[in-house]
Amino acid sequence: MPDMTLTLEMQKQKGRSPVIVQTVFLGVGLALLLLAPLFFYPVFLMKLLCFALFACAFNLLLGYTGLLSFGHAAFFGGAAYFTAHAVKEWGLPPELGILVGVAGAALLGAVIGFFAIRRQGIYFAMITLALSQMFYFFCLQAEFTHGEDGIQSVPRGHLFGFIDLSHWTNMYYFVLAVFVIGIAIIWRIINSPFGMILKSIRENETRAISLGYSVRNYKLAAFVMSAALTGLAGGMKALVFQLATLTDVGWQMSGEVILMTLLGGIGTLIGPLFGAGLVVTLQNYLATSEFPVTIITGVVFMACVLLFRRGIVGEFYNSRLGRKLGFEHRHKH
Amino acid sequence: DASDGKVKIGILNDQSGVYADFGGKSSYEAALMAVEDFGGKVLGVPVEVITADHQNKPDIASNIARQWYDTEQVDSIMELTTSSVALAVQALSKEKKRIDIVTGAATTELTGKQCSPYGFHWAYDTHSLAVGTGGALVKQGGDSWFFLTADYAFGYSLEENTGNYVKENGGTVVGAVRHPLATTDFSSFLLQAQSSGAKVIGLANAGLDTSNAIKQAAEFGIVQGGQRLAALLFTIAEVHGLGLDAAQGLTLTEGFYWNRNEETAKFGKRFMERTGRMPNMTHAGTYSAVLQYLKAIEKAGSDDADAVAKELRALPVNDIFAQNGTVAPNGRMIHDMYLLEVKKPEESKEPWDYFKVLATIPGKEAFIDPAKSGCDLVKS
Amino acid sequence: MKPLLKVSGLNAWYGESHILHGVDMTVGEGEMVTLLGRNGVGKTTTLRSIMGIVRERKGEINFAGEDLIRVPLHRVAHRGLGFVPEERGIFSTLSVYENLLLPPAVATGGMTIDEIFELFPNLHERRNSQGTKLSGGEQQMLAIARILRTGVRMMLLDEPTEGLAPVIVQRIGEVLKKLKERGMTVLLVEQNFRFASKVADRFYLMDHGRMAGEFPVSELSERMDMLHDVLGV
Amino acid sequence: MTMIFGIPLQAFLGQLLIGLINGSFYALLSLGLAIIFGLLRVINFAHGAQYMLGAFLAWLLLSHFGIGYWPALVIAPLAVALLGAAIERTMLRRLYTLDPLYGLLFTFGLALTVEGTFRYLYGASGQPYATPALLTGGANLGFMFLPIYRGWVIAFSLVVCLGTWLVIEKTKLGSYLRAATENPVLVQSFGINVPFLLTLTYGLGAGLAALAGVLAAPIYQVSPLMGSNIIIVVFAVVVVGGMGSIMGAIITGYLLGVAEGLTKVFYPEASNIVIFVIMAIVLLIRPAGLFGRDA
Amino acid sequence: MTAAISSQNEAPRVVLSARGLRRDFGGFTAVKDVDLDVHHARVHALIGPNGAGKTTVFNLLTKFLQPTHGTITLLGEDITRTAPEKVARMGLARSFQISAVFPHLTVLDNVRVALQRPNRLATQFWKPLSALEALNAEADQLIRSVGLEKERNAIAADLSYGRKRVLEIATTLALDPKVLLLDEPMAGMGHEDVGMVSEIIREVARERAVLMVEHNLSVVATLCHHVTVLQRGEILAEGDYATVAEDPRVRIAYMGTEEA
Ligand SMILES: Nc1ncnc2c1ncn2[C@@H]1O[C@H](COP(=O)(O)OP(=O)(O)OP(=O)(O)O)[C@@H](O)[C@H]1O
Ligand SMILES: Nc1ncnc2c1ncn2[C@@H]1O[C@H](COP(=O)(O)OP(=O)(O)OP(=O)(O)O)[C@@H](O)[C@H]1O
Ligand SMILES: [Mg+2]
Ligand SMILES: [Mg+2]
Repeated sequence: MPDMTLTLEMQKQKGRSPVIVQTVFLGVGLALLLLAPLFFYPVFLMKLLCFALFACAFNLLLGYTGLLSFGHAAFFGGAAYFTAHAVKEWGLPPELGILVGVAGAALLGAVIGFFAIRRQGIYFAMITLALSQMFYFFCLQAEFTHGEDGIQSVPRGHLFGFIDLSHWTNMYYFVLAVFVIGIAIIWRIINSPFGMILKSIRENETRAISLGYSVRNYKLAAFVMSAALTGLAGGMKALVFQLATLTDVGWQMSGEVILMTLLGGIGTLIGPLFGAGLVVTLQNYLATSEFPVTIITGVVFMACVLLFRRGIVGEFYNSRLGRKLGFEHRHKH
Repeated sequence: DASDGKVKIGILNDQSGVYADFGGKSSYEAALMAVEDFGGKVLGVPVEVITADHQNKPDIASNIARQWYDTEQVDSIMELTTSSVALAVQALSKEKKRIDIVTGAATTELTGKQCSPYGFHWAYDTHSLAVGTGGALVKQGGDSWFFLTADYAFGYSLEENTGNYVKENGGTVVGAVRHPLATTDFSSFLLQAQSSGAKVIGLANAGLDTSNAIKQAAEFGIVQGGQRLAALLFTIAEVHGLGLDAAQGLTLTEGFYWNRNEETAKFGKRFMERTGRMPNMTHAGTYSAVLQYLKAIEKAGSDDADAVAKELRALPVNDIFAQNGTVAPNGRMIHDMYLLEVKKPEESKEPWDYFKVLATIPGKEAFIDPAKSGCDLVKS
Repeated sequence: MKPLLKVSGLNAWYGESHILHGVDMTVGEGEMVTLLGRNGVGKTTTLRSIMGIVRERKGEINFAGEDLIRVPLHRVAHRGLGFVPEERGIFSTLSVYENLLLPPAVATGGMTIDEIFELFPNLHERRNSQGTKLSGGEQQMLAIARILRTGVRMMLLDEPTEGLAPVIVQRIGEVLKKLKERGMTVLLVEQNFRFASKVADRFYLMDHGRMAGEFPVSELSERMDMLHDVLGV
Repeated sequence: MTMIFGIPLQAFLGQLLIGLINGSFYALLSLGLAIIFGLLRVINFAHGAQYMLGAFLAWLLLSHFGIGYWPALVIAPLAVALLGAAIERTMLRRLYTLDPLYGLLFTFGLALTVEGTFRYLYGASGQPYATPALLTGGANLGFMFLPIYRGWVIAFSLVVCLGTWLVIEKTKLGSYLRAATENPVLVQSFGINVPFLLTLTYGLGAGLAALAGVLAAPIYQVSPLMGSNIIIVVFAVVVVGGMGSIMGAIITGYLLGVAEGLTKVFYPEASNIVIFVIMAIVLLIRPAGLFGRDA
Repeated sequence: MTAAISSQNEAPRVVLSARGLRRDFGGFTAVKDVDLDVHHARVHALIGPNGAGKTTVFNLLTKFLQPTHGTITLLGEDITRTAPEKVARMGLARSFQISAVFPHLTVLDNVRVALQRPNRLATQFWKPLSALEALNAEADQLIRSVGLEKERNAIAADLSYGRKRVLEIATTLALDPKVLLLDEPMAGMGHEDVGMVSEIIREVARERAVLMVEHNLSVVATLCHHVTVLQRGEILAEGDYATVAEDPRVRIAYMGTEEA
């Protein structure tokens, strides 16, 4: 199987129970997120959460199924369009608008996935790339996306009819809630009987077939799930920024999410959160600096691949401290 | 007086992507020049200009704009290249009650349905480009047109606007072909345009697409064959990138040309010294916008957005960019546009001496009648 | 006899797993030595370590007076060593003829193509077909022939008879004898004890990454007990 | 006049020819990609950047050193090849033992860096590059006006493609390369310096991309973006042809160029996605690609 | 050696059969006109020299490869066009020549992955992993039956070669198949393991049909009721071990002239 090196995972060690440590980490993390708006710019935080969820959803596919999609921007940007359109033109409330985005992304995922899962490895990446490019051109030309202008001034509306999302605190905690739910879903999928099958398919696809698993269906299911969760992030982003534009469907966006995942740690549940944080911060920082963004991004990419493939969280898990705390990060060849 | 002891202007545009030459860092330089020319201070407080690269991403742009407004006391944001960004920032500025002056984006939506009491559109728009090139060229004998149109909303609106003006002026549109965005090879389309026999081939696209089309038209001898090329969104920055060999004979509309008179030439050379390039309408427009903004603050005696917006609408614009320009209630700055033709290499006497001015299009003709713009601000 | 290859204290690893634990052996010039041992004791690893394909190794590998440990893999062949791998390594994208011509000549005195075709008429017959279309036996012949052309002084043969029909095994035995007459030195790894006993001058017995014994072919009958213990023959 | 699908035969022939010109670039680029993939198992995302580098070097040579088209046709590809070789030697090489996806990610970063640098230094609107004097003007073929330069592009790219194919398929060097993809260690044990061969290969692929870039300079605006615009299409071409098949990449390049050219006549709006559509269909019917062997 | 198997009295039922099976690779025919009947409660051996097409026959029967010609019937149903996972679900399980375990899962998880499917747990993405504990009893029994209980919680990749083969057999058995295809199950095993696996196979075959590829002739001789010899993709000889072993063509092609 060619995808062994991408198959990193967190492994619980025998004896010492890492559950407590992890629970503490989780609690501290959640508390930080709850308090974060006191210290950071809320829109920035919301953007970060959207991208983090995007990267985690992407990682569901790459890190746990071993499929590198180079076309996830289609689901992210596509959902943003769907949600924006539903909320703005159809007047749907935000929660339904996001659902429309999720459903649209899932549908798109089913179509793209149908073609892509026929091949593996690099071919898979190329096919997703090409098909998402097709979707990009569709968005460019379709009426409802308003071409270059994008869908602007998307109303945030009232959540469940009574929570006014135009107020940033409400919006922030709504985004945080969706993020936590999204992550919880991903966590559940990974740590479920179904996730176990995904893992085994990644490890030895032929063997999984011979055990009677319809590998294509499982892969497609994982693909659609990842697309739908990506759609959740994309729909949310449309509400946060109140717009949906072409940048989110372009292939550069697919590249960015890979970078986030790689930076944070492929196959770690929360790695992408850190990766997304770093990339978003970097972009924000570089916007007002002298350094050209693309060059830095490119260099970071190369450095990551060459020097720390495990990513931030992966390297931490693998460090002495990480191991002591009960994380183990297996880097396989 | 100024609220916080200084007036802060943000220049937000694309500095690393496809529009980096169209505006880019040079726009920031133009803003600095305007502040210097104004004297560096207004109402006795210093004027500060900051800049950021939005990387063509509306989310990054609106994130920066928010931060500027919320935490850095930025009073107004200008330039705003690319429509999606301009619209997003204008919406935000409206919400935050701050001034935004767009010089980099083309969409007429900014002063149409999505207009804002605090939003101004300064240099050009798709309509003025269409009128300039479409209307004026017909008067010069270019009465049958074939369009090469980028296959998305921006291209359609350029094609439609221009086509209407061609027809209004008694010309005909014999055909159009739609090409995808970021096409590299235009020869197929050019051959179709060539065989249509139209006198003018209108390029309703932008950036690299237009450049490639022009370059390949030269290769296929289209201009030598007697047809005219008209680029609908093209500035001196791109002409410079193409070189006169390929671009000669091309017709285009800009709101500014540095070598039009002595004053503009002087400005152009100053700008050239600082940036290494001659200004196009975005750069000159940004200069003008900053200058006018400061004038309005001075007149209003305050940097309060409502007061400044009122003055901006009232004051006439007279500077190197616009003569007797006026600002309509929808925020549109109305000024003359110029129909330009690219010189032959042998006609060019000095570096950046690229254009002949074929015609001046009066502002009233160039821009949409504010009453018909669809902007709510006009009726009230 | 003057030793051509002298291995002492050879250790080798695959990643974490330590496979060879101090192998010592000598092969004289013009000698044919067979390495015997059960599956997985490290015979192949020994050959691959000598050749330098396994890079994680320690010890001394003296070949014709030079220590090979520090010689990069692609220079080893030029010192006069040829390797015929267990899995034969015929290239499917090359024709039989191209396969034959692939290894560059490292010294003069190798066999000519004509001589090779005379030795292996099957190869001549099928010279234009795709390398991997040959039968297993033919592939084995090709793998050996390929090395003969290059003029190496010593061949490392890994299980040349594995899975081959006895007729072919017999033929390969004849070829090895011919080669010996020409002065070729051979280190052979074999599971097929019967075959080995017909061609070898001397035996090494390997167990768990070490040499468990050594004897000339003349002592074969006396050593059957030991063979039984180590090999289960 | 004879008509084909409502189009005069003459115009039809003209469009076919133009498709072929486009196809020349696809063929040259996908050839390089296929070689690099076939031998190194690396999807060279930087291929577009290397193409752009070729064109830019030609422009730099002309504008800074007054070196014209013909010398540039040799110097620029060589320079890019050397650069490629250096990158392979120092960085790419460490990734061979890993999943091929890392090669893709690395070259993706490389592409971003190179393109970003040029955009930073030279802006995005591009630079002019004139057609060499010898090849200016055009020939009237009766059915169309063919710029001589474009004729040259077809002829030259055909020669380069076939030449490269011959070298790889029919020479000793080629047999080393092919064997090295199957079993590099064994080939090395035969006394062949495989790492050097791989460096050479990456250099060759990069050089081919740069050559296409120099060829493109007089036709397309020399811009930092020119590579990223074309590379995704070229990926699709390689997928359709079957990765790793060199002749397949060449033929598919020309074929899809023509297919795209004809779409520009019959349904121009779809001309940029037609290759992706073809790719989807091919994948459904022949997952390994038109000329690919099943893995 | 002689075959020392008393065949069952009842007329054995054919559960898997192939007729006129053929597979071409490009111009090369790997399997040619093979007819094969695998019987319930019998161990059937497929032997032959390397490259004879044994693994290819396995791949064809399990539908990992599509036959160029011929039909395959499993339990009375034509599966010539059925997908491999479907075939597996119908009760045809196989092991691989190169051992096929899930290397980074534990032994227990390896077995549970196999048990998940018949227990319909595989698609449940909303349940926690602890839902799999329901399978532990069954899994542990399988693990015990192949003697892996000490390695129950070890990562499969860390097992020795022979242990991996045993694990693979355990996962195969977890599917509770009706027909079992084993590709060289004893390859690379030590003596003790060979004995144990032989025992397992004999046990398993009471209720099921077994088709196995095996080079270890003593195993074939003692374990198999029926032997088919392949050579160059064609059936060279068939019958019980004694008959086949005496066939001069088999001795020439496979066993050699010198001894068995
Ligand atoms: N690439 C590898 N990585 C890790 N371990 C390996 C590798 N190749 C072989 N081994 C292990 O090294 C040991 C020795 O293997 P080797 O191939 O040298 O044995 P051998 O004596 O040649 O056996 P055989 O008779 O089966 O060919 C075995 O335990 C084997 O599992
Ligand atoms: N996918 C394939 N493409 C081309 N040829 C193949 C393919 N698979 C197998 N073959 C060829 O078919 C023949 C039969 O191979 P197979 O693996 O079935 O042999 P086998 O009898 O199992 O041998 P062994 O005892 O070595 O396992 C071989 O010559 C092999 O090279
Ligand atoms: Mg061996
Ligand atoms: Mg086999």
